[in-house]
Amino acid sequence: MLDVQSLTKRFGDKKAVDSASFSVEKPAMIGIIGRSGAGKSTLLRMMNRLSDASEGSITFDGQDVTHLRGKDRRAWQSRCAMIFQQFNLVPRMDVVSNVLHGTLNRRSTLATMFNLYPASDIHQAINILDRLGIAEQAPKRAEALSGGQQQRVAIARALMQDPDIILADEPIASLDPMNAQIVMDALRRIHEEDGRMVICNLHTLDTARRYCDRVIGMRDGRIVFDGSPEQLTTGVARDIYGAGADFSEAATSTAIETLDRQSNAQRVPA
Amino acid sequence: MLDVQSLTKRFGDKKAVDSASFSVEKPAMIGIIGRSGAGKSTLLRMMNRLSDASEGSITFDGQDVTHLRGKDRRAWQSRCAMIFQQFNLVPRMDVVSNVLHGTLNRRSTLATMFNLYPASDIHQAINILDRLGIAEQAPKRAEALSGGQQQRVAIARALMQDPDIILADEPIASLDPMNAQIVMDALRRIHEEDGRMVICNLHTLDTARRYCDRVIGMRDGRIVFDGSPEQLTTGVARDIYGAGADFSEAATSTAIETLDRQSNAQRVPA
Amino acid sequence: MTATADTIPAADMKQTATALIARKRLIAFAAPAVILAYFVYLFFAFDILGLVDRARMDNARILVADSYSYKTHITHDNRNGGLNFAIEGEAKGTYPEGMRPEFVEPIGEDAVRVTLKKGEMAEIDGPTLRYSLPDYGTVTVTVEGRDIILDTPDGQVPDWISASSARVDITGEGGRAVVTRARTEVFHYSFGWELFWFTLDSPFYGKSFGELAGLALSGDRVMPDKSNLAAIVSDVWNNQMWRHKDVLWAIFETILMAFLGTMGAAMIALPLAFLAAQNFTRFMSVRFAVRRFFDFVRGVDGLIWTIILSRAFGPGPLTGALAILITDTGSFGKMFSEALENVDDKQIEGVSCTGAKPMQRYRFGVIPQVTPVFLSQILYYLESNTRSATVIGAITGGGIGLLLTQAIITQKDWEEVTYYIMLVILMVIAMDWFSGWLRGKLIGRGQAH
Amino acid sequence: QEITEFRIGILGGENAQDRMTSNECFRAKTEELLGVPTKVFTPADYDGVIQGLLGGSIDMAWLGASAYAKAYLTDPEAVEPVLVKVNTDGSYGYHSIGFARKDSGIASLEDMQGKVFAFGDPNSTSGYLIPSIEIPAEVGGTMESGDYFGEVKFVGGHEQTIVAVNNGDVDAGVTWADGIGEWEDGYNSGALRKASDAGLVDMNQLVEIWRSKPIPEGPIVLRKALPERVKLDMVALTASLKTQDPDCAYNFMAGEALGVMPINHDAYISIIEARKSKM
Amino acid sequence: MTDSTLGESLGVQRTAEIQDAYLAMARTKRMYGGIMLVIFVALMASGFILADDRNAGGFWDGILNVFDFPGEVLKEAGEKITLLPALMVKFFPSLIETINIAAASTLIGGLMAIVLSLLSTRGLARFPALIGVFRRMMDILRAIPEIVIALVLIFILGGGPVPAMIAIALHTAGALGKLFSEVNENASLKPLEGLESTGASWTQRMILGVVPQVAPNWLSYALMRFEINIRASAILGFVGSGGIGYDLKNAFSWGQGRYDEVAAIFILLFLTIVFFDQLSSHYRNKLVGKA
Ligand SMILES: Nc1ncnc2c1ncn2[C@@H]1O[C@H](COP(=O)(O)OP(=O)(O)OP(=O)(O)O)[C@@H](O)[C@H]1O
Ligand SMILES: Nc1ncnc2c1ncn2[C@@H]1O[C@H](COP(=O)(O)OP(=O)(O)OP(=O)(O)O)[C@@H](O)[C@H]1O
Ligand SMILES: [Mg+2]
Ligand SMILES: [Mg+2]
Repeated sequence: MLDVQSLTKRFGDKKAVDSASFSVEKPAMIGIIGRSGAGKSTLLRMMNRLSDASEGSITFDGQDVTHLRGKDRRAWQSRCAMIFQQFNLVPRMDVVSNVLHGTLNRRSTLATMFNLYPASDIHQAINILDRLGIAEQAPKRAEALSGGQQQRVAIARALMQDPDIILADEPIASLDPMNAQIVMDALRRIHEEDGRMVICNLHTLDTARRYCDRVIGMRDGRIVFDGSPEQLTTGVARDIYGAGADFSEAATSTAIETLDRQSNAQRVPA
Repeated sequence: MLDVQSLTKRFGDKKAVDSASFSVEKPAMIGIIGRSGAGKSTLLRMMNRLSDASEGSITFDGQDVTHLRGKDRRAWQSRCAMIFQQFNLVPRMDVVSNVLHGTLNRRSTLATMFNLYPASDIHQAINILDRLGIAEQAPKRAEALSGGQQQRVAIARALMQDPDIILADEPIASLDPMNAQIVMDALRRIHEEDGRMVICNLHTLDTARRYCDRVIGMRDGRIVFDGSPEQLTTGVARDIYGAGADFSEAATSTAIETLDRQSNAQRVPA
Repeated sequence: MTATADTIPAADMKQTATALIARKRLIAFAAPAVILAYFVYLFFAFDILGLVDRARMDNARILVADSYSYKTHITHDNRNGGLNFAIEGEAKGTYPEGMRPEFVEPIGEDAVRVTLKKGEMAEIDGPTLRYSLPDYGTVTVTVEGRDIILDTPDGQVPDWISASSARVDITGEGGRAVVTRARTEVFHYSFGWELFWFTLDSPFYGKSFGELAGLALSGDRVMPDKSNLAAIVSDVWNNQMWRHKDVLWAIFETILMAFLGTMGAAMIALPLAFLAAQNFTRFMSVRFAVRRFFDFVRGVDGLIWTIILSRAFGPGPLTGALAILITDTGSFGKMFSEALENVDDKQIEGVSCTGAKPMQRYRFGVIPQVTPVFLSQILYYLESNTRSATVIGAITGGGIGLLLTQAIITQKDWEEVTYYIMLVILMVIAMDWFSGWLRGKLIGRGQAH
Repeated sequence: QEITEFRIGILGGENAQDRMTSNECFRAKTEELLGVPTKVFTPADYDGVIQGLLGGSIDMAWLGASAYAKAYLTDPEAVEPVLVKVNTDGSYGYHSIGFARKDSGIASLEDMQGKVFAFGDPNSTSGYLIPSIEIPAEVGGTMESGDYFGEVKFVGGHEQTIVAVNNGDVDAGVTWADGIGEWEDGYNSGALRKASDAGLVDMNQLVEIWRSKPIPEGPIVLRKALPERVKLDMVALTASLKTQDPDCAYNFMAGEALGVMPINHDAYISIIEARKSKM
Repeated sequence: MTDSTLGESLGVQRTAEIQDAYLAMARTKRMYGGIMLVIFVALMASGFILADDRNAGGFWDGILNVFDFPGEVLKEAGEKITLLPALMVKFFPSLIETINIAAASTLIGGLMAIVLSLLSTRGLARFPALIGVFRRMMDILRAIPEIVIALVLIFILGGGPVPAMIAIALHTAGALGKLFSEVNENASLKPLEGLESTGASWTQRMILGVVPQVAPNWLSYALMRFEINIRASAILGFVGSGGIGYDLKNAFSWGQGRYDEVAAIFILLFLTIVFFDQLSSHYRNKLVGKA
């Protein structure tokens, strides 16, 4: 259903993504790993059409979306929701409004200007928030929420789009381990229950192993690994992260158990 | 040579310093400890005559300086340099100019208005900076320096005054352990080599123990301890800090060794 | 979709959320509605309907046309005879004896043919004017004694001819003609600003740029007493039609007003600001008095100061400068004293603990902190005062403001108006750029206002 | 008693630049005669010149009668009238002319009831003072807005009045003309003539609806505090201008004139009384 | 003082070098400072002399008479002080017109400024290639003095408040546009990206993503501008465009006999300006959360 072919993105001389190709036959939960600067974000942004590809193509259900413009591009974006590391909510607006932004593409500009959202949309927004366990926060301003709650609002906005694909760009990188787990659980459940495709950039190996059906490893813009979590051995990981023999998974781990120790240590000097 | 008698400072109803008395016979390095709000800063400020005493007297070499006004007060201030926690430099001026401010009292107003200082003063300023190991920074703006360097500039300004007493109000409270050590070493050596009296407010016990010949403990404006560092037992410290039995020195320590562990721990999650 | 939490709070929340959105919707509608209501009120208060009636689009057309074109008057004196060609009909634009514009062709004694635009043509033949239009025919107007006789091909008077027994006014597509008993005038419109560089009496008139460059370099003097280059510069500089000399002086006067006013105000406001700042003046009464003084001079407004001062100082740039100075003393005083109240005491304490004298304390504890703020405000005002000086000049009689408003009020020299407006825009933009540049130089980028 | 410079104030009516140009020859002659730097100032309105005379920053000006009255009433010791312009027919007066657009159907003051009426500058004799006294007497009302006229306003000056009437902003206005010659030419001299000559208005489209009694021409005044010698010199220079340099005289007097003749304060007493009555 | 050092001393050689370098630097700085001061003083002095010379009246003669004119006005106003309240009521409608001109032009200019500023802020612009064009447009709008536009429009539209309103609105659009785009530059782009990823159109992104972030600062600047525009509208009245300035001009130029009107109008205008000045600085402080 999703087919990415030799997708390339150039910034000046530099290739941030270098002819990446992969295809997905049926909705799956896919993790993209790689170290900082590997091109993960750039890849996702091209897929959502936040930025234009330099070369290559993205095809979804037979439709080539690589070069859509204007209305068509926005229509594609509404089918392909995006979740960001920094949540990218409108901080001064309340939670429901932020979730309702997921419907912007199907409502007229004028209607959204005057907050003319149908009651059914509002109800659905609350249902989605409820499903993510934060219905209580609905009337609060987004900026008043904790990071984990904000990320769930962002997921709710994505769900509100009723998308075919959810792209998540390091959704847990700004979160503490507890919240990271809640958010990843939510994404996994959405994939399982709604059957949506979820593509998730991740910093850390163990998260990818734990949540994903398939893992794509990137290094310097190129896809250097594409396989099941089981195939992702420490050797492969060293390859992806370009690390030497001293590479230890713990250093990039976000699992609760490992981190608890560190966050205790952090508390001492404060 | 310095004699403080029943010095009191009232702010409204509150006595910030409550009939503090002590006297110093010969130049010494004296640490004043006490928890926040104990009146340490207020005491020092009265001694420098930045603020007036409500009652009591300060006598230096037989001269009563408590009520000096105008010219005499300024003359006293020039003999009694002051160093602040926040350095209190003029950030937009270069380092040498800041050091030269130490000569303001003995130069004519008109000449200094136009930044006209004798070359000999400039040479001396740079010598002092060199002595403190920051001569290279001479032409930079003060704001461009690190905290530790700025504090050394402040010390240089104090030295430029060629004072009999140096008062230092928590000179290391805004510094990291490494810089704290450099600054305290500098103060100690000034005391030892130049034979100047140094009175230093400190937050932490171990610094006082390590650097001072004599420690004065304050609590709620009153002097509750006055003795040698050896006499400063944990019991006495509990008294000064008004802490319960769970008081541990480590919690207020700034010694490099103790902190090294913590700052390592801090580095992990970053 | 499966609900994970119990649905009771969710149902409540639905109501809350619906109410919330409804409230936001109300606000979203209310704000534009209030603005709209206000505009409706203004629509009637400002009589917009009447305005639409009164608006004179033909004036707009004249204005636009005149701003990029000029007209040449071909005039026949019907009383004494004699032809005269003058640009804009002005004495200083009159063609000297023996010189004529290229669209004028002599066809006899006291008779010329003027080729106009759009195929129109006018012939002055003594007291007779023949104005021919390509798809209408020829209109003949003759002055006979005390009467003016109009003769059109079909005997009708079309609406583009205004005729009475004393005056006939023909407005064609490509030209215009007026006949009165005193004179017959044909107006020929051409593109551009004629005589912008040289007036007709200059030997350099009508020469191309290449020819001028050649002349400037050549040694053969056109005027015996000065070199060609000097002569060219002097002819442009002393151009009687456009008066570049006076205009540049006026621009300079305007900038001078802004400069003197702004800097003078800053110099006066600086010491006063200390008196108005809480942390430098203990005496409430002094502070209060100085602050009210600032409010007063600011509130009275530069306009009124201008009028008051023009009695004492008469018209001219000094009056304008002083008016700016007085108003801005108030503005600067207020801003400076606010900046002074926000100074960081630590620096002052650092300086005073060395035994510094009060003046030294201000010099090193306060001045370095406030200079960037003050400078940036002063330079910002310098730029905005260039514009104010234009307006003030219009009232006190100085600078480009006076030239501009007078040219507008006379309502006929729109090309001059355009010229002045362009100069004013350039002047303000240049000052804007200059003050930004100076700000960058003096206090470093990123610290701007 | 010596002067270090001599300052001439010129009233509005033309482009500020043109005013400077027209008076350049007079300025040069003055400079030559008095031997001190001479400057010409062109304030934006009547009041600018009056304030300059009162404040002592302008030494000589050609005022309107009402403007002179204002200067006199504010400070009787400030200026003295010395000369007045004489028209080509030997008279030294002019009229305030009320006029309207022909197509508005207004032909007389009766038609103006409830309409918008425009004055020029409050300090103008023909543009305000005289009509504001004579018109109410004729129509039997006051000049308050909403009394006889629907609205009465000041539009700022003669040029603005003509343009405002021509544009239809106002229904009628007053301006000055000598009243000699043809209406279609805008008479021989005056604001209408200038506007018509400049192509600003088509006199065929305007109609005269009212004319005042003759108004005395405004005086050329000198500041009283000037040294006697300077006053005499300036009077002599101005009086002989027509014979010495007709072109210059034409420019200085803004048109054809027979010349100037001496005048004194008494000629303006009636105007001063008129102005007083408006205070 | 001993020569021992507390940090890593640089040695006598290097220290001497630093001393020389610093002295040289100080000397250069002092020289530049001196030159700047001399230039500034020379500019001020020669500017003053030139202005004094080109002015009709000299500074030193005039300074003695500054109070003549206010004295005349105050004297007459004092004599007729009982008439003032009635006159103030009489001129109140004109004042309302002046305020209306200011309010309308601030509103219209503000709305134009919003659009212009959004179009000319990097990261927000609808047509990034045209940012320069919109910036220059704002520069030009800002550069033309209101009085010029007003007088030109009077020629086309006739007198009345509308030319003034348009003129001030145009200037406001340029002036506020610049300030607004400075505010916009500090807005976070994250929410915008979030909205863009849902397929929101440009207008939706601006209204939902930018406006909530910047509205308080916009409003604060608009209030400041409103205050400025009240003055501008009074001034334009003075040169023939309705409002209280028109009445003031007529009373002023008639002079003696109407100084009571001058005083009344002046009091009205002064009170209004001070009132809105205070009001706007109060709300501005509130909006931008100044302590
Ligand atoms: N707008 C841009 N302009 C220039 N270079 C860019 C831009 N965006 C990304 N890059 C470069 O492209 C490369 C890939 O960046 P990208 O953000 O996709 O990496 P990433 O794998 O998401 O890393 P991270 O974990 O830090 O988010 C990096 O070297 C980055 O510097
Ligand atoms: N200017 C002032 N006005 C009113 N109260 C003051 C003032 N300065 C200090 N105080 C009060 O006096 C008491 C002593 O303050 P001081 O700053 O001397 O304490 P300190 O021991 O230096 O504490 P810290 O470690 O926080 O600097 C405090 O309770 C403080 O609130
Ligand atoms: Mg990334
Ligand atoms: Mg303290």
